[in-house]
Amino acid sequence: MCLSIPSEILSIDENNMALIDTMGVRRHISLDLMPEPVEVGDFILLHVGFAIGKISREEALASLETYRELLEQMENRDGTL
Amino acid sequence: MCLSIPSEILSIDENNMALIDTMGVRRHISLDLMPEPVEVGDFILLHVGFAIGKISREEALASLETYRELLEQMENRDGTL
Amino acid sequence: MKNTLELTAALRHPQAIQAMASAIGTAATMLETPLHIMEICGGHTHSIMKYGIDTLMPENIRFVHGPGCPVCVLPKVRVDHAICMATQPDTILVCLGDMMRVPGSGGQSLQHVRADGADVRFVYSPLDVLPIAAENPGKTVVFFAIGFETTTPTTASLLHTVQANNLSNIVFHINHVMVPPAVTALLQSGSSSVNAFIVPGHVSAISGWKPYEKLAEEHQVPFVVSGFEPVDILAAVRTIVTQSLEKKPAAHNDYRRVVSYEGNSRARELVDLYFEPRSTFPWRGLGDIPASALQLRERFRHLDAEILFQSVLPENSSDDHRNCLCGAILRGVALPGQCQLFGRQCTPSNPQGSCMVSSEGACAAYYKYRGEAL
Amino acid sequence: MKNTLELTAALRHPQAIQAMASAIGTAATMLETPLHIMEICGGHTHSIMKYGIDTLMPENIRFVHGPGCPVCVLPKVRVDHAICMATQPDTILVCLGDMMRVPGSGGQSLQHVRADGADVRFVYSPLDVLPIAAENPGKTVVFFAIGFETTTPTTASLLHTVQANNLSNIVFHINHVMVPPAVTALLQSGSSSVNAFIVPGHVSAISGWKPYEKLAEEHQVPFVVSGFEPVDILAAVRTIVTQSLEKKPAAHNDYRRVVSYEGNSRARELVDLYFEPRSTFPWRGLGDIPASALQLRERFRHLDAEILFQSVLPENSSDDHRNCLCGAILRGVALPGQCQLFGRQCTPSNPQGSCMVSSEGACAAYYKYRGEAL
Amino acid sequence: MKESIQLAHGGGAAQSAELIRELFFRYFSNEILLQAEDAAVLPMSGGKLAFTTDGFTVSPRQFPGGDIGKLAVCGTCNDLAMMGARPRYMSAGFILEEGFALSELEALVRSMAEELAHNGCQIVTGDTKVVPRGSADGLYITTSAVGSVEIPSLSAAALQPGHRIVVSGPVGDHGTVIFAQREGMDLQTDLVSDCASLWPAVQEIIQNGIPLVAMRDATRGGLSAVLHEWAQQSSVSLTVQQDAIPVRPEVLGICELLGFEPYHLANEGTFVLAVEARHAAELVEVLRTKTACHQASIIGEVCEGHQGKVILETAWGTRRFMEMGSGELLPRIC
Amino acid sequence: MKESIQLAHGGGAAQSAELIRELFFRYFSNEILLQAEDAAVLPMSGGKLAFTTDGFTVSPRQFPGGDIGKLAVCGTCNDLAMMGARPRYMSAGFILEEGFALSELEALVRSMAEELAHNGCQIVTGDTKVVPRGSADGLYITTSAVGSVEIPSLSAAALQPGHRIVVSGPVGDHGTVIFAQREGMDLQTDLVSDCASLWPAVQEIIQNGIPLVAMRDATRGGLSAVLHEWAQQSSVSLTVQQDAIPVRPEVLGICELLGFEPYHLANEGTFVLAVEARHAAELVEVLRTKTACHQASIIGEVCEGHQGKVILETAWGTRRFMEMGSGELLPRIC
Ligand code: SF4
Ligand code: SF4
Ligand SMILES: [Mg+2]
Ligand SMILES: [Mg+2]
Ligand SMILES: [Mg+2]
Ligand SMILES: [Mg+2]
Ligand SMILES: [Mg+2]
Ligand SMILES: [Mg+2]
Ligand SMILES: [Mg+2]
Ligand SMILES: [Mg+2]
Ligand SMILES: [Mg+2]
Ligand SMILES: [Mg+2]
Repeated sequence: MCLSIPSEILSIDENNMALIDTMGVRRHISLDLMPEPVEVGDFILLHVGFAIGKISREEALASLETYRELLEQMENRDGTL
Repeated sequence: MCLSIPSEILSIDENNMALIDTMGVRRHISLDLMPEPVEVGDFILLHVGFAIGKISREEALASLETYRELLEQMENRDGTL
Repeated sequence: MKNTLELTAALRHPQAIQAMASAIGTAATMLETPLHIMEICGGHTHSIMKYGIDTLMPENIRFVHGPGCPVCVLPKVRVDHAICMATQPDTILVCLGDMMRVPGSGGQSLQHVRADGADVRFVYSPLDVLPIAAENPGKTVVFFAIGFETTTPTTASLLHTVQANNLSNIVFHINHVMVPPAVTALLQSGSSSVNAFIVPGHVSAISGWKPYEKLAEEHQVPFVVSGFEPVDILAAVRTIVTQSLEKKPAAHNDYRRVVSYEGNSRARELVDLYFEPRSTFPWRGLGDIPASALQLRERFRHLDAEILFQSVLPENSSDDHRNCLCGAILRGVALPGQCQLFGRQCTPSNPQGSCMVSSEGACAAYYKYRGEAL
Repeated sequence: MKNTLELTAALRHPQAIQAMASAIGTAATMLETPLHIMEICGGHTHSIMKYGIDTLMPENIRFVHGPGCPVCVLPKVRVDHAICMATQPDTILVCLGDMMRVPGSGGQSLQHVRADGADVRFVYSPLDVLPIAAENPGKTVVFFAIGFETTTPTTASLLHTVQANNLSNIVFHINHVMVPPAVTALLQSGSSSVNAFIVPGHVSAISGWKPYEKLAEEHQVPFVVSGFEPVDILAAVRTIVTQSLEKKPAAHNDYRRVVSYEGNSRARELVDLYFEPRSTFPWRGLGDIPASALQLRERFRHLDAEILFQSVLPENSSDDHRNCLCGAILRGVALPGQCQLFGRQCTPSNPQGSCMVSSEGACAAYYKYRGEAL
Repeated sequence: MKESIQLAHGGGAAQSAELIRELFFRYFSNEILLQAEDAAVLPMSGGKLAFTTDGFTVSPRQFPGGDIGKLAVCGTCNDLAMMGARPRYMSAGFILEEGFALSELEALVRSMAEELAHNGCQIVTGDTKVVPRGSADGLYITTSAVGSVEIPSLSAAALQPGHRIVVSGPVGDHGTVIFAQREGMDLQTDLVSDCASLWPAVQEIIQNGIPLVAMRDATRGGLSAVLHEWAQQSSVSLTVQQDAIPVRPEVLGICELLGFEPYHLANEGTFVLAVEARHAAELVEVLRTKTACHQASIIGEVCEGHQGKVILETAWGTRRFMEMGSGELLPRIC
Repeated sequence: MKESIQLAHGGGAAQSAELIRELFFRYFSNEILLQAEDAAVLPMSGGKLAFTTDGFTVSPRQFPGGDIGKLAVCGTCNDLAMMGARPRYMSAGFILEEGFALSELEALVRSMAEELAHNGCQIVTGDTKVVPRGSADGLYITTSAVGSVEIPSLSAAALQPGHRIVVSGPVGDHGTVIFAQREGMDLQTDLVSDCASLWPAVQEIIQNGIPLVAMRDATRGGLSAVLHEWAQQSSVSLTVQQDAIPVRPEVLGICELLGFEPYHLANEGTFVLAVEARHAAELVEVLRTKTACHQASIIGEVCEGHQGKVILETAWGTRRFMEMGSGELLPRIC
């Protein structure tokens, strides 16, 4: 449930609405549910027209790194976890 | 102006509306503008959904008779009026 | 007369028509001056053109097509009113079919504003306004009323129902006009060549033929009431010729099966209950004519669309083309073909003057039935 | 991570997925008992079926598809409410797209009543209700609100705008439900075979992963928060396998780029301002669950469609087919193929039970992606 | 041209013709299209084909004598028949309004199937679109058909002075029936629409070896529209005896009531033929063997002068132009 | 069947197919119709003709990459091209709403004329109906066309195990553009509809002498609908490599946002081809010489077993059925 995907903030207007980009698709969404300030360039989680949370760039890179490491391990040995 | 044609009364209802026949076309019309009582079988003059007058059977026959006579005269001699 | 069909057929009998026409032709040779017979009524114009009765007449009898078509004589500003009301929010404009095609000042008709989204409906009968109003309780239904004496009582009857049942969403824009004042105006204009009148048959069914006695006497011209069948019209022409030869112009009723001396008193009473004469009213092609039209009485002003929509209704309209000859045509001193606009700038789909507006107008009738040439 | 596209692509990397799956397979050989992992969330069900993640799992790891699809668990009587309100005069029913296809008691959906003339509109966002209401001042616009913790704040935000601007023609029919009570009910039912949970990622974006600490401790099963990309889900499975092997079941967050321990407090405050828990609420397929759904607070009863339409809303609905196995499927003790109605009387276009209602339901997902056979 | 589409643009009279000429002919101009016949004649290897299309939007959809389904088949087949072509293959495009009753759709489809059989024609391809409620008035059907030309040189431009004009039956029935059924009109008659397939009658003419000059079904715009088109396309005038035109009493009745003319009212089975004088009597005789055509009559002839005009001769020897219809039927009070 | 028409009946998925099968095939049954191809192939003396029709009701009428006029021409010509037929003659039926702007009509007609030129096709016959305001959403166009068959044996029933499936370009562009333009959706992309005439590409294939088994444009119902129809009509299964299907990022974006699948979204220029394995690579090469097709790709092959099903193979070796679309596109929250 709760289809929700990462989107990038392109601009923010005076009504707390943001123009966001989702894989090349742009839409105006509400920032009214955001618990923390966001800026242009931030990634947010979009759900039915609302940003519901910020996506942590560090954590995203960290999990990508984890997966990448795992992949390397797998390539080196037919490994366990 | 005032397109209006002879129609025959087929029936009359309690709201002073009549079903009339105009050359095989039937319609409900209002008798509210009739100055005199009418009966089934009477001919009336119909204008935009209202009977606006009764057609005199006698006078109609009389004018037909006049025209017929004229026709006969014409056939007999190349006449004047 | 077993049924309506038989009666009609008898009154369109070819031999009877030819016999009558030839009798008229023979008698007309004795006329001292040509007859310019105005058929006041558009219905008569229609019959004359449709049946080609004019082509059966001798040289010295000419028909002059009168002002008796309610949409032709309606001033353009009143058409503009209809269009203006039709485009008000939550308003339904209802009219009789004839009104739909008449262009207003901008060249747009009710058909056009309907196409552009206005709620405009045509009905066969004023009574058909009632179901429309019942089905649209949230809307104001304006009945745009046109017509001569024949039609005015039907509007009055609708008013009566609205009053009796306290219906709150039907209002009226009244454009009813009257024949006798228009005829008087024509006769008084001086320049008219008309020297006989065929009196409208169905107008007289309501008014009776009594009003024409005074007119005939005053102006010393024949006023003959006629029906609309070819034989009826020829009979009226025959009467006019006879009166002219005998030099006894008078009011005469040749439509006795329908018209009485007194007419329909009930209808006139109902009209009188709701309407009163306007001091003056502009006729398209003829100009202002005193006491020639009706308006709602003061106590029905809550039903009067002219008052209710006063703030938005336009007061002026564009003029007819300055070369339009309608005035002269209506006075019998010109024929449509003499107008330089006829059939060129002025056609039924783009009329420049009143006579081209409806198919009962003289110019439109000539255009449709005679072209420039037949 | 330059843009969203890159991130997504990285999380769907074929080699990474195969590497993870094979690592899981190797580790799973050491499991003492089979793992029945319930992914609570319909979004996870969707990802698992769409990417075929279940087919990458060893014999002793099975996914049990949970109750986390808001339209699947919505009791039929609430669908009947939507249909009933949609067919009231001067009423516009607005909902999210998912609701349109769900059949009520009579087999009719909102799509059907729209076809029969009801004004039903689907929107992408609750905010899209505002222009609809503004354009239809004479109508009552009912927002039929469904969804779990992720969606509830968006309804609350709309409520906030309606209150702040005193909008008079928007009312709400609230069907928001909550994950933790449903999970508790499942675990307490006794007969469930589920011994690990994948926790909804986007619900947790709002609620934080804190609520699952208590649940994990109480019931001694793993609760792992996961994202929705294939790699995310596999990572969560790997964590569950590790916890199981280490016999240290706990709440764990594998979706750190989105979910925090505390979640979105602002969203929760807004929810708390407008909503309070219902004493109990019936879940389709699961039955009554205490404190598992929300309703409008007393002081917003003027906005509550359940109260405003009380006199017309039905109280009872037809039952699901008596042979429907949804309850057992949701407890992980049956698979869709075991239901005798599956694919025959029960299909996505004619669902007999909750699991066939939306594409996130277990039966619908099997029907669409696996047939009876693949 | 006015700035927006009026109902009159679809009425088969002057404004329709203007739209076709000023817009469609201008952009789509080609030799076949500019023939402006009921059906296009395609020069294919192996024989000429006729190809035509019509959209059907009639309201009400059910009327005495037929329904929109029957009309959608016979209307299009008739346009082939009028080009002397045997109807063979038809396409059907349905535009359905969301919420349209399937039971009514089935009745209309059944009605189409029945009418196809009368033409020996098959629907071989089709399309269905559904538009949201409020975006159509129930359903619209557009049919196209292909036929094989069996009378090769029929043409609206081939009329020559001396040719006779024949009408296959009474005029105005369909238009009268549809107008009478209009909401709020409250007009009752025993009339039925003349809606019928014409290929059987055309086949009869072919079998009797009667050569024809032109044929056209007198649909929108009525008899008047056909006669005017012929007069204009052939640069001749037509003279018509008014009392030779068959008209049913009820059609006359509606005309008297509302100020219409029978020759402006639509037909869906009555058609007009142009024929050399020496074959006219036989043509009428052959037509009269067909039920729908037993009132077939010679109504006039082709003349020189007054190019493009239609002249009506009345019973009492007067002559006038037959007027063109004006697009939307509006009842008159004057 | 449900009792009334739903939008889904026009959506190109299961309900559309049911309506066609249960209603139209039942009443209009004949050998040609039951082929259920993009165009009917008519056995005429002098060579086979293809005949097809489509109705166009798209809203909005103007969209990035085209308009309803362009679509009305290329959509119908494409159905001919898909049967290997050269588009030759077209009919156009317009249903206009009273009040429709003539300026817009002219723009659409101009657009039709331009697209006709790309196909070497002519509009030779037409019809215009005007319906009262409120009885249509602006205008609907139904076009039919006749073409001469140049690849004689294309058939959706001719697929055999081993044949390859080729797609001519990225899928879902048109459907995405139209959905994004929907009132209230407020979705902006730089996408344009793939709306294009396909005859030039088909002609290129013919000129290169590549024999084909079947072709179909992936319109309503998208790629999924074509693949399912082929699998069912040929009684085979199709196996498709998911990552071989070209999809533009923006299409993926809309799919992620709203829960759609690219293979359910409509196309108006992208088409699908079935070809023997040994010609597949050359076919792709030839297609790629055409601008609109430079992403042409082999996406799968025909298999035995799982009759009537389409199997999707993911990049990580999992297999599942490709699901059929469900008629009306509804955004999902879960
Ligand atoms: S032709 Fe036109 S402009 Fe001339 S007199 Fe008649 S109405 Fe006036
Ligand atoms: S197949 Fe249908 S009836 Fe059977 S368990 Fe699933 S939802 Fe219930
Ligand atoms: Mg025709
Ligand atoms: Mg045609
Ligand atoms: Mg036709
Ligand atoms: Mg199609
Ligand atoms: Mg007839
Ligand atoms: Mg196709
Ligand atoms: Mg087609
Ligand atoms: Mg197509
Ligand atoms: Mg036509
Ligand atoms: Mg594409």
